[in-house]
Amino acid sequence: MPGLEDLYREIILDHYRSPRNRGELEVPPATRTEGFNPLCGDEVVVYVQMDGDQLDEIRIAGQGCSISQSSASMMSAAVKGRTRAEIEELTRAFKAMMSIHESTLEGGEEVEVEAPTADLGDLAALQGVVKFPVRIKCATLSWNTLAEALGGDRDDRAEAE
Amino acid sequence: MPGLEDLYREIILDHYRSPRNRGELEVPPATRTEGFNPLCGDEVVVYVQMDGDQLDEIRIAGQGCSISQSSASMMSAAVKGRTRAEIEELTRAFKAMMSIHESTLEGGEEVEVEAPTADLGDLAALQGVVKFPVRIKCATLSWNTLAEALGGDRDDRAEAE
Amino acid sequence: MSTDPLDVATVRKDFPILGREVRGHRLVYLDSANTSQKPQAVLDAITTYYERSNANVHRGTYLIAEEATAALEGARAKVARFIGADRARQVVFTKNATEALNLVAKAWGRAHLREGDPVVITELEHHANIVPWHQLRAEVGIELRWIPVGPDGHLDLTDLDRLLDGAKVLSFAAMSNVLGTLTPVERLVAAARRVGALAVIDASQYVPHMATDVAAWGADLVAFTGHKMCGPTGIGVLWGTEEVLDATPPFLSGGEMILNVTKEGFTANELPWKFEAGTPPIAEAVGLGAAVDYLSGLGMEAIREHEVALTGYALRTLADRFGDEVVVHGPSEPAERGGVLSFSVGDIHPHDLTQVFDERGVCVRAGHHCAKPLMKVLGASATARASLYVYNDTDDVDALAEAIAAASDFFAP
Amino acid sequence: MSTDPLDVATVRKDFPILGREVRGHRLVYLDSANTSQKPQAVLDAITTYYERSNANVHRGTYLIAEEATAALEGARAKVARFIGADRARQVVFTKNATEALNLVAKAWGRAHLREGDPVVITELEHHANIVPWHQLRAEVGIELRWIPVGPDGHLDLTDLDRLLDGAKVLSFAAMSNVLGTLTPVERLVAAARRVGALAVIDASQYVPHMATDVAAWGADLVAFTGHKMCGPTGIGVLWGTEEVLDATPPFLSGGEMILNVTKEGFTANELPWKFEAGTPPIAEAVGLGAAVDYLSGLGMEAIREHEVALTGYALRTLADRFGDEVVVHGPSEPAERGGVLSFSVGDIHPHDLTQVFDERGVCVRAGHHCAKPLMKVLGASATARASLYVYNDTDDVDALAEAIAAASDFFAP
Ligand SMILES: Cc1ncc(COP(=O)(O)O)c(C=O)c1O
Ligand SMILES: Cc1ncc(COP(=O)(O)O)c(C=O)c1O
Repeated sequence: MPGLEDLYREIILDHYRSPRNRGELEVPPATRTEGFNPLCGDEVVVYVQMDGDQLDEIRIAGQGCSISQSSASMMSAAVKGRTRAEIEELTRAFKAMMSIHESTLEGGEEVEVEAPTADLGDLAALQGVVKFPVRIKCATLSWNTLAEALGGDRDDRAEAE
Repeated sequence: MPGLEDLYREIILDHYRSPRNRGELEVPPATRTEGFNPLCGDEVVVYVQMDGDQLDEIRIAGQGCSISQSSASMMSAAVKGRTRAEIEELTRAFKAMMSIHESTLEGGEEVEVEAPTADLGDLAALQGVVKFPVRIKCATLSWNTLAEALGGDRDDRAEAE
Repeated sequence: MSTDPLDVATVRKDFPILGREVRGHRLVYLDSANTSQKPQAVLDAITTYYERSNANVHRGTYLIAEEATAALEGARAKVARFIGADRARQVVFTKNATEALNLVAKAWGRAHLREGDPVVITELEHHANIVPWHQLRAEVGIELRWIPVGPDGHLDLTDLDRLLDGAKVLSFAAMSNVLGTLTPVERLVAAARRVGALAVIDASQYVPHMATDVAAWGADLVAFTGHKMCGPTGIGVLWGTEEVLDATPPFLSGGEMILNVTKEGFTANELPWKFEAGTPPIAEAVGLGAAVDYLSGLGMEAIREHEVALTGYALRTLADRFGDEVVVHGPSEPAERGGVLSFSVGDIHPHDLTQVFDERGVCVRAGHHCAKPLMKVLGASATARASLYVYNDTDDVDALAEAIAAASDFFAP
Repeated sequence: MSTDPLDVATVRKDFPILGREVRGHRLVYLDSANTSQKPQAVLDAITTYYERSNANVHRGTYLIAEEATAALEGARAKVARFIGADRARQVVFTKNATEALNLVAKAWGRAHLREGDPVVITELEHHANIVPWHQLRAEVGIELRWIPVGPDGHLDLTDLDRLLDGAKVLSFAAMSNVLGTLTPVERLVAAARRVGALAVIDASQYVPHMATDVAAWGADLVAFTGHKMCGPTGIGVLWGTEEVLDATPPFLSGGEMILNVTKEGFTANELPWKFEAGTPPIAEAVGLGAAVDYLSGLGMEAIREHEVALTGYALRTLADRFGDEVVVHGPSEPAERGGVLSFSVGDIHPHDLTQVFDERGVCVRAGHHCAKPLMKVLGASATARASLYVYNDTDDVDALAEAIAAASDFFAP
């Protein structure tokens, strides 16, 4: 049985207590995108300012549990300064890490997931979340919101199925 | 256990095979009222011509099972020439005979029913119907339709509860 | 029937109710088009759910709530696979097929249909695929057009092109609940496609009896109901393409179907939850999941073969024994129909007929079968209807024939 | 609690799930405001129905169909008696409270409300009594007004007269599912009467916990849900006066709810069937009937007394043990509230809190409880909520306190 320590790694609690890139950006030039976890009410607001193809600035507002807030904080640190393509790559890798378990929620069938190619860094600490199915949506909330902010089609397959 | 003979008394089959007052009346001066048994599709059409307070003429159209048709036929014979008050009395007596069982359909509780005061004549043959709960609506269909034709508030308490 | 692809004797043991005696006879249940009986596996799944994992779904951060959510979503995935859906999120749980068809007419219909828009249905529809359109007609003034039923019990498609001209919706049953008629689903869907009409299928009588592949049908929306396919009451399904479901506004609203609610308004949730307002039929979904497992275990091809053979046996038995006295409505070829036999015996009223049947433990429905417009076409106010399923065998058909003979004697003038 | 009016040890034995171990601990179920557990009697009633009498209702002329109909209508009569309804026909079965409230807003509302008509609700409503009105606002332009919630968790009725001025509907919860607040039902109904507004009560949290007398309330419509009162999922109730139900057009439509259908239109059936389209939740009604028998057997007065006492114990325990670290929202007087305790522990997020609880088998919900506008008033995006029912005792409250202490330790900075 997974223990609480699998979920609440020290680095997660650290990001929760001292969130990176917390705050707002002026809109415009930045964009503001809200995300909700319909199941628990967690809210993430993502402010993004692009410089051409590159994410120049990002700020995170909203409120939520340690998982959703630390995930948002780690994400903000990971995507800042990256290009769209790099961010998409990261998102895929992160989702892949998360969706392994989420798919079993539904049908009990393991889904083939390509091995993540991007280096997740700190974010890898969130791996323990997959053992706690309901928390996966907490971890992916900020990523889905960012994807929406970047205008990409939100890949919510992992959530819906 | 009630047998088929309780339900299909000879007199019932006789009214079914040779329905009394079958046909239509000219509207106006007569009125035409349709009744449906929503559960099986039986239809009764009652044509009524009043002479002041007295039911002068009645005709029955529509289609249905032996119980609904014979009940309509017996009713037509029983009410012809009667006054409103007499017909209401008859209706109450007939419903009382029918509703004894119908009420148990719902809650398993016996309901106090006043002893019928009017003489039901042939109609008493329908008493066996109370042992066959689903058929009660067949037997009461024409009576409800007549009550509607006479503009009285249809007493559908027996049906609904 | 020694070659019956189903081992019916074994199947019967799976259904506790079939061991029951009524009025001193074994129960001969011939009303599965109305509702099916439930195998032990379905009852066990429901009980186990309540005894082990009962909790509200999508809400709790504790173990049994996770289990309940997994049970509900697992059932959705099972149903999706059973009907050939690409993805579980295309499967919306409703309370019955009727709610599903109301969702179509009212949520999709109100958003997309305007005064004068033609909606095409058929004369063999169940009221569930008629009355919601009547309501919509009263509300927005759509025009309702009817594909007629021919004397052979098949849809008469002679005028199809004219009927579909300008049509915005074509909604039809894949199998008639009165005549057993199988309608030409692919042809009708293709015809709807050609004129750009929404293609809606009421598969309530089809899914329980035949292998279903909604992707192959190519329709937009498909509705069916749990209790006719060995599942519990209280659950139905609306399948839809994501394109169409996304273009359909929410229907019922409240908890579960929202992303956010403020004093000013609300944001709807994703598919499929957008259409599932309030606490869903959780135990019922679990039961339906067990039902599709059970049916898959028997094999839908085997079920269909069994029913075609038994329908053939029934048609032959009634013809051989009663000749013209018994008239069976609908297509005469078993391959063109399901095991639904609407019939009349001389001029005995169906109600009187089934009353005699009941004395012998034979359960057959008499009435309009919620298809009054079709009854009008048949020129009857009611028919008697015997319908077959996995647990019926030639003994049941023989018992029916005996019951017909008894009624015929009883009412002989 | 030696004077507990309920013999909880015995009651617990009636609920099979409470014998379950989770994560090595006994199950401490404190989420009954979300959904209640089910006693054996309810599971047995459902199983027996399926094993002996399963058939479609109001349709068959054979024995088991009569039994099924009697079971459904018998359950309706039981529910009617349980809530003090005059007649069974005032009781409409829906799939849940959400459908019942949608029926009110949409069937009654669409027929009777026009642009600018004020509808008054409260800030403590569940989404089920908010979102349907939002939909109606989008559709016909009603004006939605909100009775505020004061800092004590009670409705603030200072401005009631102004809010009700010209109002066409007053719809409110009899008990808050977040704060446990009991609202002043009689006073609100009387106020609605004075201005001629329809009085609608969402009694989803009330009926399971307190003796209910709809006739005494004098409201027009009352909604509640089966699964929170020991009944199964898949069933809810709308009670209404015949006057108001008669003046409400049909909502969902299809089989069962019609008297006649032609190609041109349809005639609706009598109450209550007019509102029950399609195959009803038969087994679910049977289960709900068994649930009200079960609750009546315990005695609603005894249940209420038990919950008041246990709520008092919980409030004292948390205050004594944690002081200001634990804040319980809502009225401080047990007599003014139900056993629903929304609380916060320092600044630990509710999700994180209940995650620790789960390790110890303690089931508590974290979230917005489908009451986002109220959460906004509370200034929180989520709370943890423990809720009590007939099977809870002081051991459960003590287990909760232990779990809070453990979480507090775990997250201590
Ligand atoms: C106050 C209140 N109203 C309505 C509901 C909705 O009930 P259901 O989800 O069963 O429709 C609930 C419970 O979720 C509730 O607590
Ligand atoms: C063809 C058809 N459509 C729809 C329905 C309605 O199903 P339900 O009553 O479960 O909503 C039925 C069954 O009654 C049916 O046979």
